[in-house]
Amino acid sequence: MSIAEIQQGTEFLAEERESQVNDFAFMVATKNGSGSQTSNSVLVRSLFHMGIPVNGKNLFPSNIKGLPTWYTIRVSSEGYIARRDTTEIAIAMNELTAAEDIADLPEGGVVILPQEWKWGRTRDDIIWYEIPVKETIRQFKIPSARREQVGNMVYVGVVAWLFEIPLDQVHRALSDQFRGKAGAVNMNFEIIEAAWEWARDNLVKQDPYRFAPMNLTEGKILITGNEAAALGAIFGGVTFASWYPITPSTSLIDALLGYRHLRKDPESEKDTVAVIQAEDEIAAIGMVVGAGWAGARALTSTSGPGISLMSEFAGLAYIAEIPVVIWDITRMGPSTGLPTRTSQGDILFTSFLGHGDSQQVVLLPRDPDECFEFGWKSFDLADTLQTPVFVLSDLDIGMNNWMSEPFEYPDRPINRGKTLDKIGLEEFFAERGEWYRYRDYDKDGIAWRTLPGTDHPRAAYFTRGTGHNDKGEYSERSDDWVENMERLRRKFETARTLVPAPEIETSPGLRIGIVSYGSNDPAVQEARDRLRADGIDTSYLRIRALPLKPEVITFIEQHDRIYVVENNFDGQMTSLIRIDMPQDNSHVKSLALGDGLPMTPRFVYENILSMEQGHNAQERTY
Amino acid sequence: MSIAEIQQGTEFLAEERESQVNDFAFMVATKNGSGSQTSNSVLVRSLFHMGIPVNGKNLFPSNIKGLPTWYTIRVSSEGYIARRDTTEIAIAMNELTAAEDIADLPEGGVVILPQEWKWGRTRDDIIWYEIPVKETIRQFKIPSARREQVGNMVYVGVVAWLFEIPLDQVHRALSDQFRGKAGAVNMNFEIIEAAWEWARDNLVKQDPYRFAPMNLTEGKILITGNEAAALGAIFGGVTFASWYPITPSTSLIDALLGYRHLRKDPESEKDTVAVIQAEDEIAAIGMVVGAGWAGARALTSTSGPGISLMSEFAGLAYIAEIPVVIWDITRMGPSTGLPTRTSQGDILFTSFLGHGDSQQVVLLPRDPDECFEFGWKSFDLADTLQTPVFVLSDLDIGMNNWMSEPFEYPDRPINRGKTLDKIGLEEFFAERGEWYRYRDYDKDGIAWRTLPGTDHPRAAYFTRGTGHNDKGEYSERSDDWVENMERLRRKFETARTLVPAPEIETSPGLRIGIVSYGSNDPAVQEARDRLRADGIDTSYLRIRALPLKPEVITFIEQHDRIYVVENNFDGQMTSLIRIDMPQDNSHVKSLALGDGLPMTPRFVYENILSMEQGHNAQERTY
Amino acid sequence: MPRNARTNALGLSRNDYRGGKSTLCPGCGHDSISNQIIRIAYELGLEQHNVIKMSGIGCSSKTPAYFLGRAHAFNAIHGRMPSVVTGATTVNNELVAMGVSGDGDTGSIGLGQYKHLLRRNVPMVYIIENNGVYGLTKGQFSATADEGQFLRYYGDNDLPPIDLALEAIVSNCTFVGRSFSGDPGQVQALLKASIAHKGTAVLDIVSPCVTFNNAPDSTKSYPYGREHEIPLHDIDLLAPDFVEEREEIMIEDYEAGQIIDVPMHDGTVVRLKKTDRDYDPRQRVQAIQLLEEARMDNLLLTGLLYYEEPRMTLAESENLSDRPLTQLPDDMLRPPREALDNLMQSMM
Amino acid sequence: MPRNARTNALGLSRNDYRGGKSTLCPGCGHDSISNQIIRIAYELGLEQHNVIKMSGIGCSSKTPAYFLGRAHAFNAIHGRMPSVVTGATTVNNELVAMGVSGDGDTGSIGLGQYKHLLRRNVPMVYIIENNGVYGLTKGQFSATADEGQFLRYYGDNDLPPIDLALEAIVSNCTFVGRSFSGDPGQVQALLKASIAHKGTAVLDIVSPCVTFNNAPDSTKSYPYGREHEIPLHDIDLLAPDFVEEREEIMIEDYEAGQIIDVPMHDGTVVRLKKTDRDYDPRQRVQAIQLLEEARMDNLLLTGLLYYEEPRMTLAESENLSDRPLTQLPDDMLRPPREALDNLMQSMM
Ligand SMILES: Cc1ncc(C[n+]2csc(CCOP(=O)(O)OP(=O)(O)O)c2C)c(N)n1
Ligand SMILES: Cc1ncc(C[n+]2csc(CCOP(=O)(O)OP(=O)(O)O)c2C)c(N)n1
Ligand code: SF4
Ligand code: SF4
Ligand SMILES: [Mg+2]
Ligand SMILES: [Mg+2]
Repeated sequence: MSIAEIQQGTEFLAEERESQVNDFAFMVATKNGSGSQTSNSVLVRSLFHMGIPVNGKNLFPSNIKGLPTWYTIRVSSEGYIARRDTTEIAIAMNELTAAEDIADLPEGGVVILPQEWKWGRTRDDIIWYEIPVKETIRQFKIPSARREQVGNMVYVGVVAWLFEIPLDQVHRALSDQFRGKAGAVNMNFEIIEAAWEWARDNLVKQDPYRFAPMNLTEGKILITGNEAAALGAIFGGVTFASWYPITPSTSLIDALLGYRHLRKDPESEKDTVAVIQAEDEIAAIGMVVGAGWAGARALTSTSGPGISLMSEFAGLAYIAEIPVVIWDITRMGPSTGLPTRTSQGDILFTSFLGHGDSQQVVLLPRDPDECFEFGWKSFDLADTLQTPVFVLSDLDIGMNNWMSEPFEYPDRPINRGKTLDKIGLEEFFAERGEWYRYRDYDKDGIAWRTLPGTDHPRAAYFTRGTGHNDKGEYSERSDDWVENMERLRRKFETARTLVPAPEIETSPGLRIGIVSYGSNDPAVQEARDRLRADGIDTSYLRIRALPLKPEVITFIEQHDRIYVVENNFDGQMTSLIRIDMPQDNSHVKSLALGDGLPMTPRFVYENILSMEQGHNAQERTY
Repeated sequence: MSIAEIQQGTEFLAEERESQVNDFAFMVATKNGSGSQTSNSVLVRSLFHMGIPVNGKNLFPSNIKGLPTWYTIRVSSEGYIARRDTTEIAIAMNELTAAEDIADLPEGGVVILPQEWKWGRTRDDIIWYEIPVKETIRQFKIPSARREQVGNMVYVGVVAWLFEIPLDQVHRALSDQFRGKAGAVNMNFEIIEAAWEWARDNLVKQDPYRFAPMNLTEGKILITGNEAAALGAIFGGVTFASWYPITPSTSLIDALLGYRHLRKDPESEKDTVAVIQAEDEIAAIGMVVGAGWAGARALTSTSGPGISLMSEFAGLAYIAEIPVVIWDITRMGPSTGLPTRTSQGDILFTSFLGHGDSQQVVLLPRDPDECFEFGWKSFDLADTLQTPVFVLSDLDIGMNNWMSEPFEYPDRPINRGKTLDKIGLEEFFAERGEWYRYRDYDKDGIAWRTLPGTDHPRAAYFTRGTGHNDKGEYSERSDDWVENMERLRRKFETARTLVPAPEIETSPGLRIGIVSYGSNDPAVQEARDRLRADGIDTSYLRIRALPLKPEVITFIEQHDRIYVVENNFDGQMTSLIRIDMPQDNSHVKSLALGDGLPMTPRFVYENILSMEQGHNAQERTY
Repeated sequence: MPRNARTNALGLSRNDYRGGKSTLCPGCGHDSISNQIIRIAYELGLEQHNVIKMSGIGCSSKTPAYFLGRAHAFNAIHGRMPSVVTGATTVNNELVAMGVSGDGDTGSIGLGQYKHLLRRNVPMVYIIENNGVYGLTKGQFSATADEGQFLRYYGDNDLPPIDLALEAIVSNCTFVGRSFSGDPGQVQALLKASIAHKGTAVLDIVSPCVTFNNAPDSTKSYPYGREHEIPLHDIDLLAPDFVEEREEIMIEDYEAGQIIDVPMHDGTVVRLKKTDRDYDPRQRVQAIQLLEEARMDNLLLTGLLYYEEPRMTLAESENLSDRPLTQLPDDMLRPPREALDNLMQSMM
Repeated sequence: MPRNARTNALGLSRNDYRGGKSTLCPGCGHDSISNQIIRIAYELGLEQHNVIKMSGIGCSSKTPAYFLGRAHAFNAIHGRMPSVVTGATTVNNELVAMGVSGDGDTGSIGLGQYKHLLRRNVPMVYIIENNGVYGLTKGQFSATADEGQFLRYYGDNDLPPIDLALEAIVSNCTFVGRSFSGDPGQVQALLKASIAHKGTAVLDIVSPCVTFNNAPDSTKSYPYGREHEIPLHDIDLLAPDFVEEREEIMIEDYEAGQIIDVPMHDGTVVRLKKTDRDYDPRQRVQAIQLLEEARMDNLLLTGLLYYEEPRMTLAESENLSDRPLTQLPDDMLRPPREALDNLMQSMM
């Protein structure tokens, strides 16, 4: 596999290969735009329907057609869904990368490749299956436009025979995929069957790998984080979205458009969710700020370059106290970077987004389930706090299909925060004899707002990014400025109490703690199991939001050694922790990956293992 | 004075009033756009020419005409030039703020105000001088357009008589101010003389304050930081500047235009410094990036909102390794904030500017002298490091006149860093048999670059913000990405060795340290003297650049208690220090002001004093 | 409504339409425009609680603080007011949006947003207070500054000015007016007409900066404007009951030298009376030609430069519910539990 | 130069003008344009070391990697190529700048920079590879998409398209061409002429996206282009020695139905031969009218749409030294010690 890794070797894989049934990974190397996505999805769905815990991760290039692309599928009878960086099986369908793809296989691995390449067997420690891709499809009358895509069904059929996926599961997956369009389903299935039959008649099974039905996916769903986020927004009452296309965030908006039908105006059948494609990200957030100010639940979705462009408006929304929700489906930066690779590299920049003294509220979902949850909760939080709420997902969560529990319906009614309508305002006046936009009546830093259009002669106020007093009047007075900043700090402390708490797993006496967040969760969980097997028991704290809750600091203090696992280069969360932690934290080690690929259990496991061994070797003189 | 302070009381002032000759402060309250700037400059220049250490600070509104503005002038026989937040004398020329201006005076203070207001003496613990402003100018035939400005000369004359500024000094200052234009000089001087004579004939000196000639300004100059920065750039070989107007950075570009004549092409008399007004800050930095890439020494100058807008390009320049210099004359944010108030509030945001893993190089000048120095050094540094260099000055340095040593001519030749011209490239090939743009030949993280136009068939390379290998070829490989990021980290560590070292004043055994940077320096220095007088001896470290040098951490470790003095709300430098300091730093206290006004000695002194007293009270159980 | 009435139809006095005290330079053209807004709002009996005042940054952009004190306002960031209005008006289609911008705010930093707002036909009155200069930052050239103009620090302006009215026409804006703040009557007439227009109505109003750009040779100065303004027509606004009922809004044929009646969607009619030249603002190419002529000959042609039957507003082309989205009840904001359950089921 | 010569005047083969292998979709219009650039660069004997290839982000913006491999290149950020070129060409006036952008890059995010670049007359060839769609992000509408066009996820496009050639003319660009990547001959002729032009030369080239926008009813598709392209004239480029010496460059009067010779500053002459219609590209209003007609009737009119005697380039209007600023010797970069001393003295 030519997406070279920074970690060396494949020993980890050999060690961990406990079982050859439902416990291995395979990789499909194809060309981008060749339609292999469909084949791979069919494989994943078939396995999912067989009840086998599965994940599929798409490693695609920033290109529309022709560049190499890889898809890794991992099955795990133990339910592990993290990425594995080495796979036992390579389905090498891209001649340009085949040499590397084959070279990367571990001893005893399996390669499936087209006969017609006449590749020759360049390694004798692996198992070779040459399959007739061209010949198989030649038997069928396929429109030339479809031929390339359909060709990818050949390996589906071969895989089904070799590793024992029942054809009826494949058929069901095909139907899902093509939403029941019989023509497409049949055409593809015919090829799959033909390939399956060819394999049965011509191949001799030599490898030990196979799939066997289980019941571990029952009641679960398979969904991408971006779809989940869109759905969360739909159930959170989104009424306005503006965006500018950018990978990997675009599919969030696509999904929002796709789910808009759930929110039609029952009378007119018209839409109640406006989705506007802006001319760039400055305009996108500008529209969202205007909409949020006017009283909409407004979101935008973007990725790194868009976050940079949104800086100025983010600062305005912060100081003018406008509720908006900003999704950053993080990809690899700086700059255009690797547009189709994942990262957690925007967290430090985003948490201080905008010049001047600003601190932003950030949510950190770990998977589609939390994308759904934060999808609706972010609006309540933004309205409650009257501030931008950033949700930092990433390409891995956003664009890959994840196995997930079905989403839970929101457990509380919509919360619009301290918003006064006409009647509310009248009552407010009756009670307090006054209402000023930025006065801290409740001492929590959050003031009461009105919306444009409120039919009350004293409802209006002036919104601005310049200095103002608590009446909303323009002011350049130092005391007004400082008073306002102090209230915003109070509000930020209120935010600290309101954002989702970290998830903590610990037991008394544990001395080693892992801190992580977001999509690293499966890798960390799996690594902990492996470490436990090696006699290293760990606590685990998963951060779910910024500002950091006091629990995080306490957790760090309570452990002798802390490993902060994150997927960026600089160890940005470690920096954020340090800012909040003047006390000694030299026992905090940053395990930062930042190679553009989803976190792996091996990275976590090996690094912690070796550091812990080093530690033991030093006889606790650390 | 209605620029209310967050610090309370005026006791500090009373305490510190050691002498009433050349040791006090006065304040002129006028309306913006009324021409009082000229009068105030004349006063400052007169005092400067008298040899008395003086500073003048302009506290002006974001408005063109009419809103209140204050100008404070402080003289100090000990050479202190920090802002004092209370003044003994108020020249109250703005009826709208007079009540507050008068109320803010300390007991025994002095107020000078127009007779014609018929204000009445609302306090009996201060000294009142009512002066005939309107009547005095009525004697002269003054074009109506000039009347308002010239009216402000009346208080100059009165001040000259009351506090003993020789009229010839005033005349000289007027000539400086009007660049010798006799008409203007005479017209204004006549008024001043008339006011002086009126004062002599009608006022009875009741207050103890006066100026007396000294020789403490000999050989010094009076200049703003923005002029100094422009001059530094001129001597640093700037060839391209692009900018978008924004207070308080505009005057840097104005000065650059003013000094362009020093750099005419001797043959054609044409300009060698291009100065382009861009359509916004994105375009400004974009042009600078293009120019820097092509081989120019290119700068842009902006303030907070511009920094936000520059985020995306800053990230590109960082990863594409383009030398550019970006001045941020910081004003108060977030957002539009207080456009005419000073701040050090962009430092945290700027040091991570751009999404993804980026870390920027930042210089922190303390005064015009360092603005000049960094004005030229920043180009050498940017060329050497092939990266953006940010210079964070502020409104206080940039727009106020500071007393300064004359600037020193650069002590080393221009350094273009690792730039290969045709011959250089040939030699490089001869020596190493290859040249690749991003290969780390010297293991310092800095690679060799060529410029467009280099007449060599292999000079060209491809510049991009996307992933690339060390040959500059497009690459999405994880190993290439990580290798490049590792090199950039190496480069950042090289930067750490190259940026200006902190200035440290310490002696063995000192247990209390002050850390600060930029324009706070005079306030810190004065506070240290006062603390010393109270028996509290302090060390002092002034940070001059980011990344932080190891000395900073060592200094902090070596002291029992550290006070980080800075002029923002969040204590941003404290955060940056913590990021670099996993070891215990709970002895670091943030003294952050952030009220829009220049740092005062009192803020530093009183806070440290009370904390130290608290500390002593706790008998070192801190 | 008679001008000297004490109160308007809403029972409000003209004072009720004022804002805070202006902090602009005495004589600034912008203040005059604010006054015309106060006047027409009073005369039309605008309901202020439905008005939103939007602006960017600049002296011009400060003015919303000085009129209609009972209306919500948003003084946003430099050059990006268009996007903010787009968001606000899309989620609440009952709001009357009045945007105020400057030539720097719209023509320099904001040009992209301006053009895209026009393309989207966001319903609003977009007032450009055009003084050819950056007032608030003290007198730099803006993108509408005259070619060849000289300013002390910045030397000669060698770049051609951007014509923001021409840009509007090219961007398919359906209502484009130009005026001069020294011609309050025309400003009022255009303001009233623009409020009646459905979609973006652009008013590019020369509004002299007395502090930085009022030299007589500047085309943005009072002296120049007073001498060179050529109104293309007299403008009257006729109330809805004045005209016969019509099923469909249609543009009458133009009879040379006579009167043009342009019916608005709310029933009012804009009546243009010929002055010196025959000009029908309903011809795109002719409008462009006129502006080209104005450019070549340095004329300040004012009036309704271009008008077209309005196309769909953004909210219409997005097929949005007619109710303001900001006022939907909770049960329209959150689909029922079954909707989620069904979806989940389908994904298993 | 005959097409089948093995090497050009510089002794280089056509191969020497290639770049890396394209990674675009087979059949993408952009690849065809890259090929024409390779061809004309070879034919003109361009010195690659003086060429800079500039782009933003998009499929189109990737193409500089696929031609002229010996030229420096800068693939910048999305929509902001104009500012980067402005900086680079201003500090080194010997560079020949070739910019490649997309309709999204220029018309959406980049519209403001595009217009301001044109206003400044930055010397460069500005190629827009216009496919009406965002290719690289997989098929969203761009600002030049047809009104009424339908895309699966995004529904109908109800917004009017931006005409980037019209925008150029309105922004005082002095050389505006339009072409179709399916018409390589014309693309080559326009490319050659645009390189000879002093100042910004815009080429808006319809360049079909075969993956996302090649349906026959799309005006940006191959089928549509092939059927509807109407070249306004045949274009020839005449070498300098072909024409008589002239002291001053001047535009000949147009003789209807004949030939128009447009002399360029480097001595070449662009010869336009009438095809069907009489069209003189040297009349601004006529050019605008033509585009208005094209818009109404959905015509793909190609050729040199507008030409004007070039005005000053940015560097000229800034009165910059004729030497490239990047090549000044150190003693021109730093004034002598006395200069500083004198200044200091004057400030004491
Ligand atoms: C991003 C940003 N850049 C620059 C500024 C500084 N600035 C404030 S107003 C202004 C120009 C205003 O000119 P114009 O829009 O013509 O308004 P006028 O003052 O002339 O009415 C500028 C450049 C800013 N506020 N924000
Ligand atoms: C700031 C920013 N926003 C969004 C993107 C994502 N993006 C990359 S290319 C592109 C559009 C390209 O369209 P176009 O310019 O028409 O080029 P084409 O691919 O059609 O040739 C977008 C939106 C980006 N790279 N940067
Ligand atoms: S500076 Fe000019 S634009 Fe600004 S308020 Fe004064 S006159 Fe008006
Ligand atoms: S997606 Fe379209 S524009 Fe991009 S390479 Fe493919 S055909 Fe060309
Ligand atoms: Mg202006
Ligand atoms: Mg395109």
